[in-house]
Amino acid sequence: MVMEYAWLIPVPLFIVFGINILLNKRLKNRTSGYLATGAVAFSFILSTLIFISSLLTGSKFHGSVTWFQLGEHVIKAGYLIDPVSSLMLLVVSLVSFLVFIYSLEFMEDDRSKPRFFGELALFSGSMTGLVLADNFLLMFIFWELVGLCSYLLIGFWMEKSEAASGSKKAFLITRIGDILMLSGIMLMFTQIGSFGFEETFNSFGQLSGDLQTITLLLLFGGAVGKSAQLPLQVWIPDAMVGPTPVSALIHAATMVKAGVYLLARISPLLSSSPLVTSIIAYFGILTALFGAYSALTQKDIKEILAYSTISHIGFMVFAIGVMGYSASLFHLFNHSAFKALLFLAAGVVITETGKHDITKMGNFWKRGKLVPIATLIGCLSLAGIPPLGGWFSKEMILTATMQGGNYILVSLFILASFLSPIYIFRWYSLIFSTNRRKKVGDKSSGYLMVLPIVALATIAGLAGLFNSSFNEWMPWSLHHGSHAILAIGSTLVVLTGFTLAILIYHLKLIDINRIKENTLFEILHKFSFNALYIDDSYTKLGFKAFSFSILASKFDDKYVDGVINAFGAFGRKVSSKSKSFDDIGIDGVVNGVADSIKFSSSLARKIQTGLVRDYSLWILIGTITILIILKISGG
Amino acid sequence: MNQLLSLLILIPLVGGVITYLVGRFNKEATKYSALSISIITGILFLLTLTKFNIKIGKYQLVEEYSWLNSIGSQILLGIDGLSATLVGLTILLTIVAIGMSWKKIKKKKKSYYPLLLLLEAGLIGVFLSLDFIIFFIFWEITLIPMFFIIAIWGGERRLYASIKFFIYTHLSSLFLLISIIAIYLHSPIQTFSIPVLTEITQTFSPQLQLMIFIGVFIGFAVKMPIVPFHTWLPDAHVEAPTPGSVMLAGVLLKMGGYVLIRVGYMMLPSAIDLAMPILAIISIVTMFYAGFVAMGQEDLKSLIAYSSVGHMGIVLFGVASMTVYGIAGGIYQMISHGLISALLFSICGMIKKDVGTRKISKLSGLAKETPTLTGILVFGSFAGLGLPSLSGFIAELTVFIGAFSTWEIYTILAIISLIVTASYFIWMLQRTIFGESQLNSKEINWKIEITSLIPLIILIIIFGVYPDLLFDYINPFVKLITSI
Amino acid sequence: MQSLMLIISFLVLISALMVILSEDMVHSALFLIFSFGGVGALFLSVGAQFLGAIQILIYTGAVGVMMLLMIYFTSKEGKSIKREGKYSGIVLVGLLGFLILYPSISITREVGGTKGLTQNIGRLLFSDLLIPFEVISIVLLSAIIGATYIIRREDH
Amino acid sequence: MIAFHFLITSIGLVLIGLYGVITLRHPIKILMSIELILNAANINLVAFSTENLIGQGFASLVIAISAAEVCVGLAIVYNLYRLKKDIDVMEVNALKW
Repeated sequence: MVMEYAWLIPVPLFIVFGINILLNKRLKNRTSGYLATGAVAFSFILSTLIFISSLLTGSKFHGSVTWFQLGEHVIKAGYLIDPVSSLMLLVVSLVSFLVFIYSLEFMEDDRSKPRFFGELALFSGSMTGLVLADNFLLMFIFWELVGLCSYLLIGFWMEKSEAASGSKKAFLITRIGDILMLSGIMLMFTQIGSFGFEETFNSFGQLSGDLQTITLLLLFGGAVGKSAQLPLQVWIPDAMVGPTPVSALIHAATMVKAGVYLLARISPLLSSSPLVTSIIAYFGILTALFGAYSALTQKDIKEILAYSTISHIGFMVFAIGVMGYSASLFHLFNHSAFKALLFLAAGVVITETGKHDITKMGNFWKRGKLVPIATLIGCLSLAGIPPLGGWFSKEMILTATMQGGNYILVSLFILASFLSPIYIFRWYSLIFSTNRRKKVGDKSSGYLMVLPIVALATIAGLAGLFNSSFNEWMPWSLHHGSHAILAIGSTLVVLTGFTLAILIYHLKLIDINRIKENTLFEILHKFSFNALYIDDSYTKLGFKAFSFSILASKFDDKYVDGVINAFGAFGRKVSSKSKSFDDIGIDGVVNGVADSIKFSSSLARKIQTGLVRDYSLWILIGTITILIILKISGG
Repeated sequence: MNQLLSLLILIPLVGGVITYLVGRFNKEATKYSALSISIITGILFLLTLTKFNIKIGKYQLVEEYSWLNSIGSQILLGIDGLSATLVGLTILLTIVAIGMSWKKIKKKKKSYYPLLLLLEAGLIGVFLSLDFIIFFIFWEITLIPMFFIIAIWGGERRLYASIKFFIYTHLSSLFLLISIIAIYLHSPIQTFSIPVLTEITQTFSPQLQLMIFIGVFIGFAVKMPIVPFHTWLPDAHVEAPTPGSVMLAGVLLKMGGYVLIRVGYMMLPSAIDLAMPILAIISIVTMFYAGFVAMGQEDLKSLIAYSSVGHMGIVLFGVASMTVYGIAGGIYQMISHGLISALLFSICGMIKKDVGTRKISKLSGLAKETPTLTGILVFGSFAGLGLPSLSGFIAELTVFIGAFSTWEIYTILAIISLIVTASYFIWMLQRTIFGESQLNSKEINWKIEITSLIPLIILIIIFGVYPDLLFDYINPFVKLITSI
Repeated sequence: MQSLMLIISFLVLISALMVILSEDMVHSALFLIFSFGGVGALFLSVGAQFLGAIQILIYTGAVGVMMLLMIYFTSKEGKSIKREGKYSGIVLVGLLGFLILYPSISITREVGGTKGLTQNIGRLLFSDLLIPFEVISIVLLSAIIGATYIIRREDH
Repeated sequence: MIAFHFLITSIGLVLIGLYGVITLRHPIKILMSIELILNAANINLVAFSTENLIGQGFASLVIAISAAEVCVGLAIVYNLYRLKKDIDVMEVNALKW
């Protein structure tokens, strides 16, 4: 059975990472790329086989070996294949494979190609490892490795200072989430005594209610960090300084999905705690709204997509929160396809124009129709226009929400999905629509960059066909309820947004500048453009932490060390006082004895003339003395 | 062949003399002599490990020679899980330190290498001796070579740093001595044997144990070091030569941890029981404080030195939790920190030689200048901040799991300190490796040095991926001492 | 006899003093020989015939001649070098003389009596004093060899 | 015969000899002074050997010793002269600490 060999998926990727890093300079630039692509192709084929066999048989597989022993407990390491993980494996390896092919051309002129492909391979390997892991500890290890890769790849162009600060921010912010998650894992371990998913699920019910809630919230904290939910979303826009394939692979299609994957993994636990799920739902929907709202006014071609990513992952988390697990995963699949597609397309645009600001772009429609049409499919899917994949997953989420019966959530969801088409068609129109004043770049991209985009467009376009079979295959069933009216209504809302965007940005029938003159809109615009100033306040906080650290180090130098030095100085003073006492008193006695001996010996030394004659003189004197003494004492 | 342990001490000791004699004829030959002697010690240690039964937590391969019978002291050597790991670390890091000195130490070679071997002998002696008198003798012996290594081969303020180091650590060991004497005086049997006294001290009243523990605490708190007894460490590290820093951070700090477990935990459990909350607070303060101070450092080396302080705080935290996990994790952390800090200090020394400065603000663009060193620096930093799959993570995980069952709030605080740790490492990386370079590096051939670092890198990864390699030694020991 | 001996004693002391005081080395050597001779006479006066004979033979003959010979070898001018601490020497020696003389002035013993014939002394030397005698012979032998060794020339 | 003048002679010789040893600077003269002291001893030995001949026998041994002594002493003096060309005992202070 092919599932037994699932552990092989990350292995070639790690090996390629090792080769690329160790043989860095000795490796030819091209060879490194082909090696990595070959490895990821292998993982892709294996993952596809596993996916197909899982889809056909619906079976699970769990293999494990003893890892290490901790006190009484034996910790095992293993891999778990079930529909959720096989779907994730497919998504990860598919997107990786396409992005690797794309990168072959995109990174052609870069001198550090071996490093790039090595780190990318490490990322893909860790991500597949994360998906395969059968316990929390192993998952956390890969979880952090994924974070490390994200750090390394955002900072890939090391001489840029934005790269430095962006990568730092990404790592530290996700680290906060990771720490929360680690706390959760450890809390769970101390109660249950195992890291394994299955053991945990079996005995989680024995914990007290409060402990359950705390543990689940801590785990959700990990997901918040990795999946860029409020309030830890600030790192994603800054992460866009990395190379575009990296943005496509890590910050849109795979890594940020890890949080959603984690939540889907612990879904058996979540369903027992309504408090936690509702918290998750509110976090998700607020993030979705925030992302969509912030995406409305951005200018950077990749930042819009970044905020859009935040927004859509918010949808997924929200879906988890309303227990629409399969809806969430279906949206995850769709989003991976269309968001990777959009990023790769943005990469093409950036290479060809050399610009990042979409207000200075235009006329892209003219350069070959393949990329614009593929991008259009991606945008339509993102916007949730029927009958594309995005529409289906959105409808599934809506159905799940309706089952929960919370109308606040429903209305918020509809509001968020109203904003999606507006920002994405603003993006599309400003780049692709005809505009005489703007120039198109003079470079053109080769087939290696176009092919992945077309492939992704195909997937995004056809994904919707599988929605019902997907629903059945997933372990959680989601009943299509009788909410047809609501479904039609929400679709109409989305279409309204779509029309509005077309009217404003493509046909330019509504003048956007006139709207901006309104004070209310101006304020809204400002807030949107600055993403509610969350990032700025964090930066200020960071500066405070830094100035605190400077203060602390000064404190250490001045006071802690100062106390010691003061003791030292005091000791010196005492010692100098006591030294004088010592010199005169104690030392005086000792020295006095020594000096007197020295003096007398210097006298005695004078006797030692070396002349036998003188010695005889002393013998004489001695004899005389003895005789005198005898005389006196003898009477 | 039951003299393995005494041979482990004697070979570096005699080897040091031989190396000195060799140095009188040929200065260049000293390093070869020192290297071969340290490798022979390593081989002997491996031989010892084959004789060592990992299933038993007790002292093994015990050697006994009569010595100061009049006061009940004798030469008693033994090895258990704790000392085996620490002796292994000592031997490995000595080899690394010799590798790091290979080209850098240019003056007075003929006295440098013997001092290094004397240091090794002293450290092995500390970890192997089971009698307080010889333990204390070895404990003090280690100060002497370290003092000279800092004072002769150190940086600009080496005299200040070496004297501060010496006075500080010497004073603290006096407190330890007072405690040892107190134990001796209160024991009904006239003996200095640690195994015998361990059983006797258990019966002491908690108040008495606490009094004794205060002396022991000062002894290890300075050595480890724990805030606020840490200020000697950055000075000593900044001024010490690279191999000196490697030995200082890698092994000398572990003596504190060793005493904490061997004397503090094993002999005075009721005292630790009483002092547990205070110890926890102290260690958490240490972690946070060291983290924030490290963030504010300008000098790369003192940043790493402060990170050592933070890492050793985790050891105290683990042991103070008094659980199997906490103590096992503490020991794991000692080994892991030994490897990581040795790596970081070595890299730091090489960077300083390469680009001529250690100031973080001047180091930007390092990646362009020295890609290999940068790679190792990044690796070391991530190992330092506890990246999973590297050894530091397993240690921290185990410590925190152990602590969770004792305290919950404290542990969460301690875990939060990991964010501080991560932030100062990452922020250091941001300022050093990224950006445009304004440096002009010399082309230095680092083959020997990097080769000597490879074992460290491999071990950090192996201990992170397959922890049983170490836990096999640690677990039986910890189980034994916690079952008392 | 008694008065003759007193005169001889007086002459011995005078010549001994002259040994010390005379500037000329040769003079002092001659005074020394004279003083030895006087002592020999004193020996004879108490009946120590053998000793009196070897006193004259060895001292006045051998030792005195050797001294003269050495004086001719060493000092070209034959003048002795100045003395040091004349007066403090006199004081010290006078003090010692007083201290010794004071108790011995009252001794009124008879001296002499036994005849120191050659055959008596010979018998004594080969019976009671045999071991000292043999030791002395070895000492003499080694002294001769030693002296020869000391004054040999390096270049030969 | 009364011992008085023997005593006077021997004491006188000892004192004169001692005086010579401590004040003179010429080695041969010092040797002469030593011979005087030895003679003084001999006078006493001979004069007071009344009961038996041991004293006289001893005196003969002393004479032999003094002959040996003079022999070695003069050899030393001659050597000294050859080495230093100056036979002032003040210069021969190799024994000085």
